[in-house]
Amino acid sequence: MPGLEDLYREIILDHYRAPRNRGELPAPPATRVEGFNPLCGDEVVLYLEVGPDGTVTDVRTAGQGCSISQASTSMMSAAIKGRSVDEARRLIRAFKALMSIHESKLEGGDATAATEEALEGVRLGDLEALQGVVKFPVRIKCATLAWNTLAQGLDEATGA
Amino acid sequence: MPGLEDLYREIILDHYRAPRNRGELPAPPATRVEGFNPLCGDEVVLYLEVGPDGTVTDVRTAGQGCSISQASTSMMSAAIKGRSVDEARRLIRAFKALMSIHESKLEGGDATAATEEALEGVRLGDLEALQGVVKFPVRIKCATLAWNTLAQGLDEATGA
Amino acid sequence: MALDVAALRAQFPLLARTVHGRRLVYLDSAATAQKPLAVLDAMDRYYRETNANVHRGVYTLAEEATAAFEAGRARTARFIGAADPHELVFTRNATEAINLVARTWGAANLGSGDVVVLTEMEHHANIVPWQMLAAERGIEIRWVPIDGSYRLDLTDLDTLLDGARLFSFTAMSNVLGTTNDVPALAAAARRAGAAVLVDACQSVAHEPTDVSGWDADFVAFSGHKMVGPTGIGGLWGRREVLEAMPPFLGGGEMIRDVRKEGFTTNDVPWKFEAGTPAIAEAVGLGAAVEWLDGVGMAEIAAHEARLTEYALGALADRFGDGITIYGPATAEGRGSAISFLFRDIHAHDISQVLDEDAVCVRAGHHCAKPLMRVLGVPATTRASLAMFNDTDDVDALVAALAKAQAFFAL
Amino acid sequence: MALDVAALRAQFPLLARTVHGRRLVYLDSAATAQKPLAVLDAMDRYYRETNANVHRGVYTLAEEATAAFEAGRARTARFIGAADPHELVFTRNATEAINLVARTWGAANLGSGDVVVLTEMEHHANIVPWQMLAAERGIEIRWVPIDGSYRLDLTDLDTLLDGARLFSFTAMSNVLGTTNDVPALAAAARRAGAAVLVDACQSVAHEPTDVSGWDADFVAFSGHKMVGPTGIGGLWGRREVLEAMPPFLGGGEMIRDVRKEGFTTNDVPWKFEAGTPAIAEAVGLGAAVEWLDGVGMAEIAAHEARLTEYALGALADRFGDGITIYGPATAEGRGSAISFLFRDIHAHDISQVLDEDAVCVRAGHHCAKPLMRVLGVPATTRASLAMFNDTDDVDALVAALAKAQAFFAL
Ligand SMILES: Cc1ncc(COP(=O)(O)O)c(C=O)c1O
Ligand SMILES: Cc1ncc(COP(=O)(O)O)c(C=O)c1O
Repeated sequence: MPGLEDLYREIILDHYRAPRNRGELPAPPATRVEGFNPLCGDEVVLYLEVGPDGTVTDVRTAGQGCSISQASTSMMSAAIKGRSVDEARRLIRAFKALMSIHESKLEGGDATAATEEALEGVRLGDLEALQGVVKFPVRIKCATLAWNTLAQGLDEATGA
Repeated sequence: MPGLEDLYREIILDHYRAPRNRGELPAPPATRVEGFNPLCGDEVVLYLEVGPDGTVTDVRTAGQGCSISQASTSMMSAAIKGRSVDEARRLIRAFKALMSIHESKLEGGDATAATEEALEGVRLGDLEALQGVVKFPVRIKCATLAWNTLAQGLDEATGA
Repeated sequence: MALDVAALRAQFPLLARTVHGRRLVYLDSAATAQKPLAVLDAMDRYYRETNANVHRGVYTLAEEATAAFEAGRARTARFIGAADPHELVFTRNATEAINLVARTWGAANLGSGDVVVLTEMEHHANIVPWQMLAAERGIEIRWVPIDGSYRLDLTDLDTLLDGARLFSFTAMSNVLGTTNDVPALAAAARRAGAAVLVDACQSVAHEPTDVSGWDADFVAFSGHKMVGPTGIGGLWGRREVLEAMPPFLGGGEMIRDVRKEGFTTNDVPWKFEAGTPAIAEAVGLGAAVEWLDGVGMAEIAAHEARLTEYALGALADRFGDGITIYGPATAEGRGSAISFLFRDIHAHDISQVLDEDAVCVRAGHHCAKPLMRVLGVPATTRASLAMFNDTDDVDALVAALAKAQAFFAL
Repeated sequence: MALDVAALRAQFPLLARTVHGRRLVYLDSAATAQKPLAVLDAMDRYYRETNANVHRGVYTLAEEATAAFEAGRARTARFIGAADPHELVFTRNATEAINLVARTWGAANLGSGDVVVLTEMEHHANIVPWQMLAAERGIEIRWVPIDGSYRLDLTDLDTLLDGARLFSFTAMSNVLGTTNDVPALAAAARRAGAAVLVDACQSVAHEPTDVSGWDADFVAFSGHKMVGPTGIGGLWGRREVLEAMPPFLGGGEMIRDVRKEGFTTNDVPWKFEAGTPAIAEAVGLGAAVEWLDGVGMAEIAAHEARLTEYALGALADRFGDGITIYGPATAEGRGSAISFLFRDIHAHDISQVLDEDAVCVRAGHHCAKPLMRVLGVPATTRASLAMFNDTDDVDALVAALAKAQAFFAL
């Protein structure tokens, strides 16, 4: 039986209590994008600044939600700042792969080999602390909200 | 347990095999009215001729249906021909009262004192043979179809 | 007479289960009710002994199935105080009931610029159907605001209702717990010439209902919130109003005749029940209201009021300013749904920690996002009580909240 | 491998009951199926152990309920050969599934003069929703006729489909028993640029279904006809088609965000599932398809084909010209629904007399009045077979018909 300490690792609570990169950026030039969790009402607002060389030069986050969605947003912002858009996309894939095995279980899908592949060769670092979330399937959407929103934001920022 | 002989009295089968007043009347001057049982597809077509003194001077019936709906139509036509519209209406009320106790049971309604009242002082004669139908609630609508159609026809014929 | 809560509890098989090795403390009856054995047995028995399609077969089994289905309708109609069982249309849930009105009565009566009045405390089920009509037909929606004591602010009610075609409001808020004065609101609507829809989804399981005394045109509710099964709900409508409405969905059962050229409709309520209905569920709903009446709705209301009073007191005593309750501060004029903010801890996190103690509460927007925005909060935690809850359950809630406070060290 | 019919029968509690003191001979599975114990137990267990509202709660019980509900969806999607469980929308029944398409896809894609092609053998569920659109929006309905062997007459199919937006047809007629060649009809529709809706209500319980192989856009079916509970059905749709469709009913669950000014919609399939869904029923449907797969759909189809062949032979042998069967004369290319006229005796009267011998058959228009008019009969008697029927049941039918003949002395 998973316990609370699986979910609420110290590093998560730290990001929750002291979120990184909170704030706004003038948009435009920055890209502003919103994400909602329709079932619980969590909201994430991201401001992304992507340089001409395809680097995520700045990130700011706003919105409200539970510790998991807030910590995930904060950790995501720290992880992608200064990375290239391609690296950020690889991170999204890897993070969602980490979550999807169990999310798809809740929604009746099948985990696939593609999941394993997406995780290969990507260093998640601190983000791995969020892995405990998969033991609480309902909370997975809290953790992935920021990442889905980021995916949308990167598409918009790069005109994809 | 009600048996088939409760439902299919000899007089009913007789009316079924040899229906009275089958045919059509030119409409206008006669009133033509159709009735449907939406659940089983039985159809009754009535042609009514009402004289200036309020007497049902002629009746013809067409349509198709089971033995009960056909017999009921035939017996109804015989019963009202030559009667006044008022008498016919009283007969409708009495006949429906006879049926309604059980029909309302099937549909969850309550039998009321009004039912008893409607039956008082009306001679149903042969029509009483249809009383066995109440033991087969699903068939009650077969028996009442002609009468509901008649009610509508009388309203139309008298401009009520 | 006080309820014998222990005896009631024993009738709910699910309450015997444990979570994480602990006794289940179910405080989410406002989301869905647990089911007494009588309801489960009625449905099981239906499937084992009577199952057949209804309204169509001549054989004994079909006749019995039809009688059981229609008896479920009649019993439910009686429970809500309907004069005539044929004024009760079966739907999947309250949501479908309200959509039915929007799509049929609304289609016939609402055009561009026509006004529908809602309140700020409505559930999405009583908002989105009207927003869909607003987008399609250009109707206007007006909102009766709430005041600082979490009740409807009726100051400008007559102005809001002026020229309105419909006033659609909840009898009891699923977030605030607030009960509204249905007859008074209906009377105000009548004075303005507006039709009245009452969302009785919450109230119907918690206090006696008498639709005949409400002077409403429509009343919507869900079976699963009133100890009945999922998959069934009801729309009560005044007969002449239902009769004047165009049909909702098309198919079997709702027709009188079908030709290639077109169709004619059946009588109410079947006109609004296209296809094979939720038969076993109608039987289960009948058993549910039978069970509720057996316990006594007045007794249930009194028990829940006492327990709500106890809970409001216990929460305030233990946490003081640490807890903010969104809803009337006493059990007067409110149901048993208690929504709150606790410290700075997000509702999801509270619910997660409470679950360790098998305390089941709802966290989120409770399908009332416009209300949440009015309240200025993204989410609340909601504990809601039913006839089988007791002070032990409330004490378990308080204790678990104290643990959450410690866990998040706030 | 032949089915062990006795062992199957033993799993259906209802088949153990008697009517008028006689063994029940249930020959009305085309109207609604009986339910095996596995299905009843799954629902009962859900209510006793897991019941909570879905998609909303954080606590363990709610998580388990959500998982059970979505597992029912995934299991059912697999049963019909869907590639993705999210392509399966839960509805109340097949009727609602077809109405959903008419009201959403239809609203977005069908305007005045647009053509929808149906067949003469459709159930009202696949007629009336289109007639409603014809009345509201002026769409045109064309009918593929049937031929003298009770099959679709495809001579003019391409002409009928010319310029059509949608071809909506049944995979198996509930009156004639006729099975249609779904891939071929879908291909013809594709050539004409028309979308495809398959009413699989009858076929899905009687033969293997593989929606991925059909090249359809939509497939509709009902749980209660496939040994599942009442109150639930399904609409399968191709994902990109579902995603492009406007929502159906409005309320909780189907939204992403709601503000006073308007709402945005959730992802498919939840976008089409407003309000609390039929949760226990989804669990029951999952158990039903699990049970069907356990028996084996190919084995069921083979058993029913053999029994249909036997029945057609037995009726012809015993009654010769006295019986007229409306449907293909051999078991080739047909399901197990056998509709007939017997002597001059009206179907209701036959069914009534058969009921004395506990033989349950349907009598009437079978919700296919346009077809009845084409056949030139007001009503037929229909016997329909399922996996638990055997030759004894057919013999009982023949014997009871002989009694009816004697009773009416014809
Ligand atoms: C071919 C066909 N389509 C549609 C339906 C409608 O099914 P339901 O009443 O479950 O919606 C039926 C059932 O009678 C049917 O046989
Ligand atoms: C006040 C109110 N209205 C409507 C609904 C919708 O009920 P359902 O989801 O059963 O359709 C609910 C249930 O959450 C409610 O609390």
